[in-house]
This record gives sequence, C-alpha cells and structure tokens, in this order.
Amino acid sequence: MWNFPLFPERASTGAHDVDFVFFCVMLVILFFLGLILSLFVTFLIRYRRGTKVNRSEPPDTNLKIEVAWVVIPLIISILLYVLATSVFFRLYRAPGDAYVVNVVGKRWMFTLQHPEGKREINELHVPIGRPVQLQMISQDVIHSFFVPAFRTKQDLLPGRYTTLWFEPTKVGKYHLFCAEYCGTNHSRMAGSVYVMEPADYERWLEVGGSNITLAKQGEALFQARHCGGCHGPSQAVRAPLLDGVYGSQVPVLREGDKVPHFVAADQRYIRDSILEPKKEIVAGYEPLMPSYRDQLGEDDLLKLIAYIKSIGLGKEAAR
Amino acid sequence: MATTEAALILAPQFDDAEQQHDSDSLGMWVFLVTEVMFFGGLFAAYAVYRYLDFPAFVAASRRLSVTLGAINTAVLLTSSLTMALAVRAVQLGRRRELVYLLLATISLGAVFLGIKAYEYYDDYLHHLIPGSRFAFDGPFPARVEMFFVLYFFMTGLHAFHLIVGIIMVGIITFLAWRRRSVVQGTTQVELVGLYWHFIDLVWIFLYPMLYLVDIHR
Amino acid sequence: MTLVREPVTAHEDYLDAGYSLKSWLLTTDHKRIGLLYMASITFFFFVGGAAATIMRLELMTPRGDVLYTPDSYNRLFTLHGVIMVWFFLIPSIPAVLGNFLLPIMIGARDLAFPRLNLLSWYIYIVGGLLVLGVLIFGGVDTGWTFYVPFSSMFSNTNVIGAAVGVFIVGFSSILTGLNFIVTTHTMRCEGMTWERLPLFVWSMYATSLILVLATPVLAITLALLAAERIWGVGIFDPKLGGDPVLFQHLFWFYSHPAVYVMILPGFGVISEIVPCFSRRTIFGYKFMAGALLTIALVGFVVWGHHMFVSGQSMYAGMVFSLLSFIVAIPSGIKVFNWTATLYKGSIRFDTPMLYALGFIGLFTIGGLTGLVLASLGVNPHVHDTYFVVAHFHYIMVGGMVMAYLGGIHFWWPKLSGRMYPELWGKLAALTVFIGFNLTFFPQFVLGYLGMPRRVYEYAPEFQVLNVMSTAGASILAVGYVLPLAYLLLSLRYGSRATANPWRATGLEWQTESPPPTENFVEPPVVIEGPYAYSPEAAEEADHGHH
Amino acid sequence: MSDAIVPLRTNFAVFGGLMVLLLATVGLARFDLGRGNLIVAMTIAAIKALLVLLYFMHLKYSHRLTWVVAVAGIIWLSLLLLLTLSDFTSRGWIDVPGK
Repeated sequence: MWNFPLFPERASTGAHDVDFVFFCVMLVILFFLGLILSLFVTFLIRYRRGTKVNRSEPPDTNLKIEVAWVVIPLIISILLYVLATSVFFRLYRAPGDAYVVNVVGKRWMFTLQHPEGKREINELHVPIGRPVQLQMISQDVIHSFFVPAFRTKQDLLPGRYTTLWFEPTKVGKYHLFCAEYCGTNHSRMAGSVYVMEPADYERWLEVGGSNITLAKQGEALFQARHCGGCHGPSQAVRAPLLDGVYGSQVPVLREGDKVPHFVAADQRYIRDSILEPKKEIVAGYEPLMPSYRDQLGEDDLLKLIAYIKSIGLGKEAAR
Repeated sequence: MATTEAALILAPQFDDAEQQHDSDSLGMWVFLVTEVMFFGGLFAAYAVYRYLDFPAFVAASRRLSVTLGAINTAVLLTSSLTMALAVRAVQLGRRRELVYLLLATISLGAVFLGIKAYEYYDDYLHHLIPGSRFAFDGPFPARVEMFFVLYFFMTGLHAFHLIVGIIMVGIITFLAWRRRSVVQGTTQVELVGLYWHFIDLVWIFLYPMLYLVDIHR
Repeated sequence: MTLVREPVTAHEDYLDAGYSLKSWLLTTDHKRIGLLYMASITFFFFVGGAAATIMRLELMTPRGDVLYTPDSYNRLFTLHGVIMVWFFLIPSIPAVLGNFLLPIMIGARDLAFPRLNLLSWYIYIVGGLLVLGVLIFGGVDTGWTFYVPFSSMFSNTNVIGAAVGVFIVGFSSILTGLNFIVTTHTMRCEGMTWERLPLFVWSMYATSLILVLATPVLAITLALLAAERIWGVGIFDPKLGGDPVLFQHLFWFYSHPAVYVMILPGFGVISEIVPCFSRRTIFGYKFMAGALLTIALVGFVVWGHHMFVSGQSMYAGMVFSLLSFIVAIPSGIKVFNWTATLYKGSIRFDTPMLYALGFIGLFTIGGLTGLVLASLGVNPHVHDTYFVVAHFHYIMVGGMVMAYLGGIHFWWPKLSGRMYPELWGKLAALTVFIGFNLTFFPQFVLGYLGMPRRVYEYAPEFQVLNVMSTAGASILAVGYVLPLAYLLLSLRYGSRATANPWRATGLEWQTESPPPTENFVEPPVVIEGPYAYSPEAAEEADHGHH
Repeated sequence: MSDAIVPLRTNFAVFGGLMVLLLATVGLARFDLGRGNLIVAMTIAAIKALLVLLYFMHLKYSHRLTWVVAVAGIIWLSLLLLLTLSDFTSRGWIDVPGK
C-alpha cells in the first residue's frame, strides 16, 4: 500500500506535450505564489505591531505598480494560452493514417469494435507506435473516455460522433475510466488499455477464431436491409450510388435553399442520412428514403459506415 | 377634479418622497432586467435550434396563422397605448379617466389571451402539441416538434406573465376606483405600467421570430 | 402634500426590540433578517458538512463498504453539492453580513425594500424545506449540475423536486440582489459618495449585479429540465434533435458567475479586515473597486471552460480559454493589493486577521490552479478529476468559508454586543487551516494522477492520498464545530463589547454595539474616505498602553 | 421614470408608428430576401421596442441610471446569445468530428 505513485505514467506522445504545458503553468504558479508569500511573510514579520521600523506615510496607491501587476500577468497568461492551445490542436487532430476503433458507450460499459471485427468490453488492446483514433458515440447518457496515462479524455454524446486519438509509446496496462458522471455504476464503468508489442498484438487478434471484419459485417447488414435495392446497381428506385462517396463533397439541397451547398460525406452525414434521410437530400434526388431511426442501433450504423467507407476507398484509388 | 389634500405615506427607511419614488422605479427596472434574462434562456435555445434546423423552422412556422398573430400584436400594442394613457391620467390626477383606461387595458389583455387560447385549441386539433399525440406529415417531424416545444414554452411563459399583469392591473384598478384620491397610487400605476410594457416588448420580438419565419413561399 | 412619517421607536438596541417569536418571524429590520439567515445558513452548512464527512469516510477505502450501494453515495454527493452551493455558499456573506451591514455602512436606516427582504428569507426557507423534503424522500442522484440527458431521462430519483426547490431559492438571491443594488444607489447618507464607499459595500454591489443578471437563466434552465421530465418531451431531448450541450451552456452561464457570487463577498470582507488589523489604508482603493466590477462583468463570458471536452467546438474553446485567462488578472490585482496593504502597517494577529491571512494564501493557490484548468492543453487531462474538486474547494472552503468565519468574528461584537473568546478563536482558525490543507492538497495530486470525480470506488493506488484527505476532513470538521460552540457561548458569557472594539473606521463602528433598530441616533455625515487608519498612531497608542 | 407627463399627441404618434411598423414587418415578410428576412424582421422589432421603451416607459425622460439598467439588460442578453451561438456556429470548421 505504501508504494503509491505521485505522478502518472507517460504512455503516449500526447502525454509528453500535456506534461510540458502542465510544468510551464506550474512554473508560473510557483513564481507568483513564491512572490506573494515571500512579500507576505516579510511584511508580516517586519511590520508586526511593536517593532521599531519606519512607518512614515505609507503609500495608499501607486499607478506604476498597479499597471505592472496587470500587464506582466497578462503577458504571461497570453504566452501560456498560446502554448496550451497549440497542444490542444495536436491533442485532438488525428494523423491521416490512424487506425480507427469504434467505441459505443452504454450505461456502465464501453464497447470497443476493432475494424478486424474483434469486439471488447471495457478493454482495449492496441499495438505500440501506431496512432489509434477512437470514433465514439453514446447510446444513452453522456460518458467520457479517459485514459490518465495518455493524458486525454473526450465525452461521448448521444446523437453525435466525437473522437479521441493517441499514439501509445510504452508497453503496459493502463487505467481506463469513465470521467463524466453517468449514474449508479459510474465508478465501475472502468477497465484498462493494453499496449502490446506489434507481434503480440497480431497474435492476440487471431485468438478467438477468424472473425469477420467490420466492413464485411456492414456489407451483410447492407444486404439484409435491402439497401442495395435502391443504392445498389439494380436501382429499383433512383438513389445515389455509394461507391466512392465516403469523404467526398456531396451537393445537398435543403428545404428553403435555392443553390445546393456542399457537405462532406463523413460518418456524421451518413449517420444523419440513415436516421433522418430527408434532412440533407443529395441535389437532384427525391426524398423517398424511409427513416431507420428505431431499427438500427449505434453499432449497426457504425458497421454500415465501415462498409461504405470500404467500398469508397476501393473506387477512389481507381478513379 | 382637484385632488384633495392627500397624504403620501412615506416608508420609514426613506428620507423624502423623491428618494422613495426613485428607489421603487429603479427596483422595477432591475426586476425587468431579470425578466429579460429569464426569457433570454428561451431566446438562446430558439437561436441555437433555428441555426441548427432552419428548414424545420420554416416548415413549422407555416402552420401558425400569421393574421391571428398580427391581430394579437395589434391588440397588445393598443393595450400598451391605453396603459401609457392611464399613467398620464394618474399623473394628472384624473381618477375617472384612469379607471376607464385601466379597464380598457385589462379587456385588451383578455382579448389577447382569448385569441391565444383559440390558437392553442386549433393547434390541439391539428395534433401539433408536442408529446405522444404529435403528428406532422411533412419532412423531419422530430425537428418540427422541437419548434413547437419552443413555441409553446415561449408563448406559454409570455401568456403566464400576461395573466399576472392582468391581475396586477385589476388590483390597482380596484384601488383607484375605491380611493377618493389617486395621489397614493401614482407610483404603483407607473410600476405596473412598466411591467405591462415589458410584456408587450417580449411579444414584439416573439411575433416575428415564431410566426414570420420565411413565410413568403 | 405633507409627509407623514411612521412613528420611530425609542433608542433601545435591535435585539431588545422584541422577544416574541412574532417579532422575529415578521421583522422587517435588516439586522434581524441577517440573523435569521445566519441561523438557517448554519443549519444547512452542517447538513452539507455531515454529507461531506460520510463521503470522506466512504472514500477511505478503494472498495465501497461504508455505504452499501453506489446509489446512496451518488445521492450523498448530490446532497452535498446542492446544499452547499445554493443554501450556504451563495447566500452566506451577502444574506448574513450583507443584510446586517450594508445599510449601516452607507448610513441608511434600512434596505430600500424591507418587506421584500423578509420575503427573500421566506422564499429561501420554502426552497430549503422543499430540497430537504426531496432529500429525505429518496434524495436526487444527478449531482448539483443536473446534466441532461441523465437528469431528464435516466435518473429515477425526484429530480423535479430538487429542480423546483433550487428554482425557488434562486428568487431569494434575485430579490436580495435587487434590494442591494437599489439601496446602494438611492440610500447613501450625506457625504457617502461612491469613492467613499467601503469595499465591502462595493463587493455587495458587484455580487448583486451577478445575482440579478445570472440567476434568472438558472431558473429558466431548471424549469425547462423539470418540464422535460414531466411531459417527456423537451428542448434537450436528442430524439428531437436537441443537444445536451445546450443545457450545459445555459447551466454554466449561471453557474460560473455563481462561483464569483461566492467569492466576491469574501473579497469584500478581507478588504475590511486587513486594513483594520494592519492599521493602514487599503492599497489602491480605485483598483480594488474596479477589480470587483471587472470580475463581475468578465465572469459572464468565461463559462465555456467547463465544456472543453464535452463536445463544444474547438474554436469556441479557444475563445473561452483566452477569456478565462483574462478573468484571472483582476483576482491577481486584489491579492497584490492586499499584500501591499501590509507594507508599513502595524499588524496585529487577532482571529479575524488570521482568517484573512489564511484566505489570501489559500485563495491564491485556488486561483492560480485555475490557470491549469483554463489552459486548453492540460484541461483534457484534469477535467472531471479530483484536481477540479481541489481547485474549487480551495476557493470555496479555503477562500469563502475562511472569509465568512473571519467576517463573523470581526463583526461579532457589532452583531451580538459580546466579544468572542480570543484564544479559542485563534485555536479554531489554526485547526481549520491545518485540517483544510490536509484534506484538499492531496486531492490535487490525486487529480493529476487521474482519479475521476464523483466515484464511489477507485483504483487501489489512490488509497493513501485518500486516507490523508479523510484525516484532514476530520480535523476540518472539528475546526468548524469550535466556532459554533464558543460563539453561542459568548452570547451568554462573552464580555460586553464597546461600540468600536477594533478602533476600526467605517460607519458601522460609529454606532453602538448592538446598534439601535434605526441604526443611528441621528443621521451620520461622512467627511472622509474609508480606511483612514494610521500605523504610527497605532504604535503610539500601544506604547501608551504598556 | 420621472414626473414628465407625455403629451397625448406623442402617445398617439408613437402608437401610430407601432402600427405602421407592424404592417411593415408582416408585409416585408412576404418578400424572399433570403438571410435578409431575419435581419429586417429583427430591426423592425428593435425599432418598435425602442419606441415603447423611450415613450411609453418614459426612458426618454428618465434619469441616466435607468438608461444604464436598460442597456445592461440588452448587453447581457446578447452576451448569452452570441457566445452560445459561437459554439454551435463554429462546429465542423475543423475536420475533427465532434469538435
């Protein structure tokens, strides 16, 4: 019990940046605290009642000093602000080649879905040195995916995707907590993140038999729900073809607009279009698609998005 | 009608009548600022959802009757006029004129509530009241339901404030009618006047925001 | 038109103006209402404190064992939050010391609207009873922040009761704020210009500005939340395209200025105590008054720093982070000016001064750790962890409660006509200081280690720091019980207090202790600025005594 | 709110102005001005509000302090609206979903 840590482990590239900003701010804090406490103590001892010391015309104001202790802290604050904000951008803007893991938060467990098809509850196995991007959504209340060793967290919202990325730099087992209060077992909604050597990670992937990749599961769902009927080549009803659509700019005509404006066909657009098709219809198409609001769960939507993303990548290379 | 020699009761904590009047007036203005912030929360929600789902607001706003809204605005503006004239009457000490004008203000307020009740009933018939019985055949019914949630919250809160206003005007009408001299009630009528004009101010903004959202098509 | 003034009672002091229950429960005397608030606030403080003690007991061990279910712990931290925020921290100094002292300090007979003042107290009591009722019949488990969609759709505790209770008590704050603003504008006595107002009155004015401008937004937010639970449909409902982050915007638009409501009165009390016990005029009076107003105004534009990781857009986060750094500057001005006030002073270390010095030290730590939370780089790591808990407890408990206790001791002779026991006072101040630091400093370390807030169970390696924190909490609890004991005893056994035991400047010290019902025998006239102290005179006076 | 008594003529003139502006706002809403519709509607409403504030609520004849209180209300309302909208309008500017 007595070997308790006083400082968390650093296990990701982001952790070094965050710690650097934290030390800078702590430096400023200790500087000001030291300044104030030293002045404080000297005045208290020097000017306590009964001491023989010069107390003639104590100054009751001094513009120069007042301006000084406004301008100096302001300059220091601006410097800290610039430093911290630059780190913030690096903390949340994932590199292009990040390995995407889908996270669905539900009351009191994180369900993590690897693209290779493996699914984990409150556990996440990742290889060292490869950036991982988590694409997260909640099925009920607000949760927050927090790994102290990676120095970052992000709330999971119901109805909207949020992301978090990190690049592990140290093998080991690290805590995973839910940081946003979410009800009875909020404190038990926790687990761990295992950072493994790439070889061990590959071996771990194979364990549990050959599982179908996420994209394949998405394709199966795509057929099962007869999406191919309209969006596939048979075109029973004229609907936009989905090959190569992921990530492209789609012309959208909204009710009340005259000129279509362009929307990036990312996961948000695809999810909204499945749940509320008539919200942003592609220009030149009729609003005929029914809403799948209560028929597709968040994990099904993520599978469909993975599938559409996979057929998109193939076509894009060809185009 | 000359006011008889009447005594203005001065509360013990004040030094003179002018200080008492300034305090009461400043107190009411500060209270009106809290009311502005109270409605402000709803205005912020309206602004956010209008930004996020403008098409839904367009479709939903068309289901409201612009003419009824316009009539209601005219009614409330007239009631503001009669209230302003009532304040003038009390300053001039004309008790009879004050009572008539206050009664006019109350009746106009009641007419407004009547029209509003009729609109609510009409919405009820068309299943536009949010909740389980909400039905909307156009696109994105969920976001249209959000518009109506906002519509009923904003107009409902406004109507509640109007009812409180009518009660207060009723009280000072009764006081003005029963008392021989109106000197005593001058400040009270001025304060209720400020409150009434505030209710009118809120409706001046509510009407274009809720009824005139892109109705030209 | 002749002026008829209601008859004025003889010059007996306000405590002897009537002993019946009716004379207390129907009083419109601002001083008695101040005492009514003090009693009710002390009750709620100890209810909230008891909840905190049980929570600290539970957190001594990583596994949940004191309380049988996580639900009871969740209800407990919600109780602690709701009671402490709305029933102790927000009303305490404004409603107790503000009500009592504001009229006397500006030379008025009473507040502008005495009856409205009594109504504020009754609204506070109704809200309080409602929340207590809610807590007895099952409590509420949403945390004092009531975040949607948990509070609107998933919590099965009586959230509506708590929301309505807080909605009601909010109006008590609004009416008190309105009363203070009008009184400060129209009731100042002859000669009391704005430049001569004591800084305590400035802090009450700045606090009232926030109360009046922010509390209504809380009222509408809680009304919308309650409506959404009652009718099952509302503006925060994700199914209708509602955004839970909008609730956080409306909630924090009130709740961040509310934390300035909690600390500005503390600034006012400290700005009265430090000059008196160092026998020196405050340093930079104009800057101190200006800093109070600046904090009150800029405090309204920084609320986004509570939402950096909750789905708020990155650019909005940048704006809020910059503004949060800027709002720290006026607090820096205040701390520097208090320290400069000690220069060339003649300092005595009575109990109020001990609390004031403790306040300055602990508030500085609390304020500076705010920079860590405001900086976008570190916030993702420390948000919703014990670092935040330590930060705001350093400001609320280390700052506000210290200032409240300092103020109570400083004006106790004026309130009760009795002196408190000096030795016991110093002992209690020391206990509170030690207990506080032992409780909350380890939580900074826990926070950076990554222990989340509001957890019933935690990882084993956090245990030692939590045990230290619990040990500190027990010392703190003793530290808070001591003043309750000896102050009540001083009512009976305390030595009689003179009109001005601290030889302080300020109108409240020109009238007797306890003051007559109409505050002054004849209306005072102010001829000079506040804090007209002189350290040399204090030294000679001391030589005279030896 | 001083003792200034607003003459009858002014009261009716203001009332007339309000009615005209009401007709204007309903009339102008018939035309498709795109984004302009909101701006036009809000400016007309603001003018009507100003008329009521200045003449019916005697702000024009009141002490400077009452002006400060009225302006403060407007400023704080816009603080709430603008900063809340700043979050919702700036979403999606950066290609990080949810940020």
